[in-house]
Amino acid sequence: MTLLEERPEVRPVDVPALAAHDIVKRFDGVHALERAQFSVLPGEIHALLGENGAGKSTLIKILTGVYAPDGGTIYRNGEKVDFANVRVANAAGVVALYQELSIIPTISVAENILLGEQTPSRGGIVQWGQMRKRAKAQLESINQRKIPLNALAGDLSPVQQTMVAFARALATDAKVLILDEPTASLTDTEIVELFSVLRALRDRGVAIVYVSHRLEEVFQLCDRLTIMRNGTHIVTKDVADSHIDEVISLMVGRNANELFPERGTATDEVAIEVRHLDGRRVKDVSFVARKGEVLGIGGLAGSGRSELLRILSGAQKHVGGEIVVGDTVLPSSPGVGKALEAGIALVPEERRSQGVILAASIQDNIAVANIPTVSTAGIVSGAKISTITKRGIADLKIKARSPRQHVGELSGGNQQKVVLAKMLARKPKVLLMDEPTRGIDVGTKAEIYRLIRQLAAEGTAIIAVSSELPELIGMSDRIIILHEGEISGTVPAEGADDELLLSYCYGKHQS
Amino acid sequence: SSGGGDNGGGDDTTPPKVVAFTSGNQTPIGAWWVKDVEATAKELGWDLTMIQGDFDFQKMNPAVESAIGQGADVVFDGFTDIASIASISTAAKDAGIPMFAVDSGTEPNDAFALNITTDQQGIVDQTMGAISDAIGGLEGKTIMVIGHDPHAGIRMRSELAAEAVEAAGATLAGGEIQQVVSPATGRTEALALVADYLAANPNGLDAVWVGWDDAALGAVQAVSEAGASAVVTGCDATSEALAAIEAGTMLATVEQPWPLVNASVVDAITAYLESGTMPSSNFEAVATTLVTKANAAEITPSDKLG
Amino acid sequence: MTSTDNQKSPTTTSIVVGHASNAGRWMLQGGTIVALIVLVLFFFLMRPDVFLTFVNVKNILYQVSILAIIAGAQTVVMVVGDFDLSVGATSALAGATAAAAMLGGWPVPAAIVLALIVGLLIGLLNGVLVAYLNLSAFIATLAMMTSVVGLAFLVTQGTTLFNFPPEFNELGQGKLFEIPLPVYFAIIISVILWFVLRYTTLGRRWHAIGGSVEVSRLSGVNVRRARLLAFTIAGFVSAIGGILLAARLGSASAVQGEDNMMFSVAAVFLGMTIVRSGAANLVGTMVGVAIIGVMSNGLNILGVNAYVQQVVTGIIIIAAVTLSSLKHRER
Amino acid sequence: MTSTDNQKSPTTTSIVVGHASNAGRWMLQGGTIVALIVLVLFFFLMRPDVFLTFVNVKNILYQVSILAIIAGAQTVVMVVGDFDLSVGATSALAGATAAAAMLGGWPVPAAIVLALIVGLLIGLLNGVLVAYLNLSAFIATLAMMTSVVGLAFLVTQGTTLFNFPPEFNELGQGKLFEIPLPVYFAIIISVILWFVLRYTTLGRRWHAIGGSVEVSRLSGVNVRRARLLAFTIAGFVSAIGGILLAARLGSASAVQGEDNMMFSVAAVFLGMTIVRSGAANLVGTMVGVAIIGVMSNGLNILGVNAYVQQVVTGIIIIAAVTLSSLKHRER
Ligand SMILES: Nc1ncnc2c1ncn2[C@@H]1O[C@H](COP(=O)(O)OP(=O)(O)OP(=O)(O)O)[C@@H](O)[C@H]1O
Ligand SMILES: Nc1ncnc2c1ncn2[C@@H]1O[C@H](COP(=O)(O)OP(=O)(O)OP(=O)(O)O)[C@@H](O)[C@H]1O
Ligand SMILES: [Mg+2]
Ligand SMILES: [Mg+2]
Repeated sequence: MTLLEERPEVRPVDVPALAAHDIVKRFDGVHALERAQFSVLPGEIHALLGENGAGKSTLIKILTGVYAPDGGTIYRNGEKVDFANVRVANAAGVVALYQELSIIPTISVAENILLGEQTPSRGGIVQWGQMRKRAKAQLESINQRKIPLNALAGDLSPVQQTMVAFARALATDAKVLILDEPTASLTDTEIVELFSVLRALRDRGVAIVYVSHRLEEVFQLCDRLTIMRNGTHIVTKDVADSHIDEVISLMVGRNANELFPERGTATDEVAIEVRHLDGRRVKDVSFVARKGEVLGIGGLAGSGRSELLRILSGAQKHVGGEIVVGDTVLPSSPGVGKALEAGIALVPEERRSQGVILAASIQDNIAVANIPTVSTAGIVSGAKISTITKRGIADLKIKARSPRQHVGELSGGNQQKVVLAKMLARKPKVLLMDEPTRGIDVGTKAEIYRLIRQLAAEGTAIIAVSSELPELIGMSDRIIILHEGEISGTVPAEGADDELLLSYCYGKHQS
Repeated sequence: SSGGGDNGGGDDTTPPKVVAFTSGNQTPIGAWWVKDVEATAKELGWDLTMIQGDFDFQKMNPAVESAIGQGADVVFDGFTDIASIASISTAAKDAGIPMFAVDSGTEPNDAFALNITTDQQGIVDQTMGAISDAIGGLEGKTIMVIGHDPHAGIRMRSELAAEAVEAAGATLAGGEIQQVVSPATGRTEALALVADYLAANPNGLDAVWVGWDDAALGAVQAVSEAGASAVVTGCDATSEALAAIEAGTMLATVEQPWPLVNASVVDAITAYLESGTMPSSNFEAVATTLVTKANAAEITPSDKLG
Repeated sequence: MTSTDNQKSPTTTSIVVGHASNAGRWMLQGGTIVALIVLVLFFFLMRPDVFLTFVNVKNILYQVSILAIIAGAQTVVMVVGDFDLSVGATSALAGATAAAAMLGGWPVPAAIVLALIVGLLIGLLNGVLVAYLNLSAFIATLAMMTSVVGLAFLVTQGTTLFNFPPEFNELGQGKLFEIPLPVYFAIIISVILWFVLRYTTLGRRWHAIGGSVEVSRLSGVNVRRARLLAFTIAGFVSAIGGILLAARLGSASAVQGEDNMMFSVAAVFLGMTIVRSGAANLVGTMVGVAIIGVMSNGLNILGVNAYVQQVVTGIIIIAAVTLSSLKHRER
Repeated sequence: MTSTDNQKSPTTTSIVVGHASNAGRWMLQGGTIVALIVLVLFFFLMRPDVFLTFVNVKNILYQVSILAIIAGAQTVVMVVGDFDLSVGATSALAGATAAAAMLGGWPVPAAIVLALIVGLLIGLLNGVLVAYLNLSAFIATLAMMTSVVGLAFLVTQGTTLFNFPPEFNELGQGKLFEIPLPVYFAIIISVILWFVLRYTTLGRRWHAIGGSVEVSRLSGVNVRRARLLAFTIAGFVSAIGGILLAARLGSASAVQGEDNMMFSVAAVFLGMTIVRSGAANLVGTMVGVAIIGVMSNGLNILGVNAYVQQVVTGIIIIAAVTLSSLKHRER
């Protein structure tokens, strides 16, 4: 099965498996949902689309009983329902795989897959044999035979964790399956598996709601799509009748510009030089990045891309080789503070756990990375914090009530902008970005690409990791591919060939 | 007091103001003392301020000092070691108010106009005598002494007991006084101390001298569980100890005559309030009664005073 | 994601789990077990004639049996990721309640049932506060501890209650095959708790919640009810411990067994280091209890001064936990 | 992949301002403050002649001044997201050390400096264990507490030391404008800590770490050093509290001010409820300290039985925290 396989004809019956009418939800004055409408039919894959903050995740949480709506009605098979909590929704066959919440790290894979009501038991006693068997079957059904059932889920790679979470959603025998950005941390291989499973489920009559910012996926996989904007319903239509540009403009409410801006010209001046770097997984990596250059880094999951960035940012120590920025050679474990002083800043991979303090305000988040700049003699200046925060909010168009709003209340895309803002305020010479657009809508993506280009034009060297090949090619000047910690190929991005890059990803070395 | 003349049928002496306090109001004796002093105050017409401190001096001392600061004729201390109330004694001294005390320190101290306590040496003589009688003399025997340093009385008598053991040519088990760290877990601690010692030295103990009954009962239990023959003495005459003595599992305890002591202090206070006479000596240590099987039935338990 | 033929790709890749140095890893993780072995060896070498004799081992077991029960209760709550600082107070109140009831003429079984109900109710109340009213377990059980100790003082009227029917004292002081009954009770309760934690759906839910409350909730686990049950069971089991302590001492006071709270938490922490997930677990807790018991008995046997013992106790706990934490060190 | 002029694009803003129900929200959040006001009103109505008199208010201030200092120390550690269960023990050891040194003939200032150094070192040790050896703060400071109390027993030889030079006692018992000196010390230390927490880079770092260790580390904060400093400062400030307590009472014992640990944690927890982020904060802590002080003084004034007082204390703490937690309730 391929990603671009022909979509089989679908003829959904008329009663929606799940429908939401006039849903209203407010959070402390923010209207997350304003009379939102949505319905999904049995036997279809229905894309739910919208910009960051459009209200998709909130709607999903209401559909599955996580939040109580402030108004509106939910219908299951045409009957009015009121899901008091997740269990009630699950019992009614409505199951979701939530955004950015996947597994329980301290228990085994098998238990993660068969959590809660799913745990096979007799008289309150867990049947471990049965549990392993069923968990194994679930993993096999998504072609993940290599995930060890007894390992702690926390020991798995992020990709494997996502697959475990997916296996759990499938294990519930859902009639309505809702997936909120399931592919955000997956690579092509797993996406293929995922899609084939989803198609099989659809063919068995399951109603599937699919949220993603990767529009190509939507066009490959889905039957119908619903677009939301600012918490309201904009349109629902067949995917076959839609065009990608039209979808984008409906999502952002304006005409979409070209996604990727024009490449700039890199200077000859070296911003950072890496010589024979060895880490836990990274082996003998050498390269230079020049001022004004966008250097993309590709590779499969677990190939060591994140580790490379972590080492460069001082967050992890290296065991061999050296890193030279300008004319300073960084020590083997400089710590992030020293690396920042040397002009290297990292926008990390896991936004919520590494990028932002969810329970702190935007300005406090920005201040954390800028303590040296906003203070004199150990005393912090509120005015200076306010200035850089306002500048960040303005420059990056962060959508927020005020600089004091808690970051946890922002949508994913705006959280990512906060991370960017706090690092850009350091005016880095080298900006490291790990999956800079993960979970971010097209509109915001385009803004971030423009920003990257603008920074490059100002002389910053940018090193960006991405799992999406089109993004890697579109935003970079030059691409390095890592395979099992080693560089397997370096190519100019202009006119780079997908297949060649993929072959490097899978271990073919450049001659 | 400005407009208070209309109901004052001739009684122009204001009642004496007495500030009383105790830190040990959560112990049975402390609780009894509070009641007894309140009853006395009613009877004698004192204007009494009673402050109870549950061993929390951080809370009690300021309250007492503030009461002193508001004017008093006498300060009355029950069962609170002088060491813990240094700031109160300063306040009283500064205000020129005499302080009378029941069992507040084992030695004479100028802070008090009068402090009556029990005779620690007498207690040790009585208990050691009982032990000696029971095991046929102390010489060459091994005796464990269990004390609790933070309590001034127990500390003093356990030191005296240890001296007595050595003076009599007996061996002090473990080479030093064994300490119970927390009064809350006194019984379990003593139980473990004796049980572990007996495990290491089966039949290696002739007697256990314990500074107070609650811990002594732990020692009694350890001895009987190990099937050892050591005798155990305590101090306080709690009802539980009396029962153990009558049952024959514990050798002896000591009754301290608190009602008598308190009455004497009250007498001294009354004398002072009426005529300003100060007691001739500021310290008195009264004699105690040894309690054994012979007289246990006649003794009022210290936790049943009130 | 535009690439065409990735049919052939779904093969290997991504799996990076390395089961390599399991044995070595276990050794480091087993820091606490190593600490226990070192302690036992040390005391054995110091007093080979005494330390491992039947009498002394029995002694140690007897001394830790009630702590083991209360630490079992603490383990349940800590598996769920909470604390219960009121276990010691609850056990004291339960002992005092049973005592007061018996002295008030209740038959022994009725008094015991009453005390168990009291423990259960306190646990339930803790559970309601934490699971349903979302209070932090720390502050809720701390405040509960204060109130419960106050209640225990009211029940005992500040005195030590004693003079229980012999069949009650027998529960704490009786022997079977030379071994005191509380040791059996401790073993039975530990096995039951171990079974519940390991083999029941409730136990597995507790583990899931301890790993992540949010994921558990979103996966359809009834988080509130499970937490409520954990606290309730902890209250109940603590009450058993308190009743046995009263029977063991033949007396009951409001502050009896106060230190069990602190030592139970320490035991669970010591035990958390022996498993890879770092979660509370019953076997580990029992290792922790054993360390505490061996340490106190061994130091007593060596005749170490009580104050020095206290200093040493703290140091040994820190050393044992540090040993196991070394493996986690990263830069 | 085209689109030309992108230089000028990042211009306009998009701040969606909506400061609506701030006041109402504050009311609910202020549950703890409401509780304080209710308590004050209640006691005032019960004893209008006594409760709000100058003498009694002074009394309350005097009684809580040392708790306020120790709770300040606890606040620092809890801002970083940890606990310090050894604050009470550290303060007792510091008091004991100063006492023993003075009785040993040291001049007062030297004795005080020695005691402060002891507190600092204990804090430093806590910091090393937690920040550098990655021990859980709970178990590390619990074990430290045990050892430190043991040391305090050794220093005092189990007794209560007294008979200090008058100039030392003056620190705790002296008055300025009718108000006892410890009240001023408590205010000064609180203001300093408040300033440090709010306006210094170190305070910022502590808050960030309390929010997320990982985010802080990746933002260039030297997490270890900052946590080390938090514990060190807590140890130092606790030592100040302990020295003042010794001066205030004119005596020092190993268990002096034991309950300051528990009450300091309770005060910080009570205070956490008054801010939106739910983080420890100095102003809130002082409200918590006030609640504890008012409660204890008021109940004493009403002549409530000591045991009942204890029960009521627990209930009031639970009630205050519950009140504020209601706002967080979600389904
Ligand atoms: N718990 C919350 N508290 C306050 N505001 C919230 C909360 N959750 C969501 N919001 C707000 O509700 C709006 C909708 O957010 P939601 O997460 O549903 O968007 P989304 O469409 O899923 O975005 P994304 O694509 O970035 O995931 C946003 O403005 C967000 O800031
Ligand atoms: N501390 C660690 N302990 C064990 N495994 C680790 C650790 N850190 C990283 N790994 C594993 O090493 C591999 C390389 O990690 P890294 O995050 O650098 O990969 P990546 O190429 O960025 O892939 P991903 O898309 O998964 O982030 C991953 O599979 C990860 O699970
Ligand atoms: Mg979302
Ligand atoms: Mg990565």
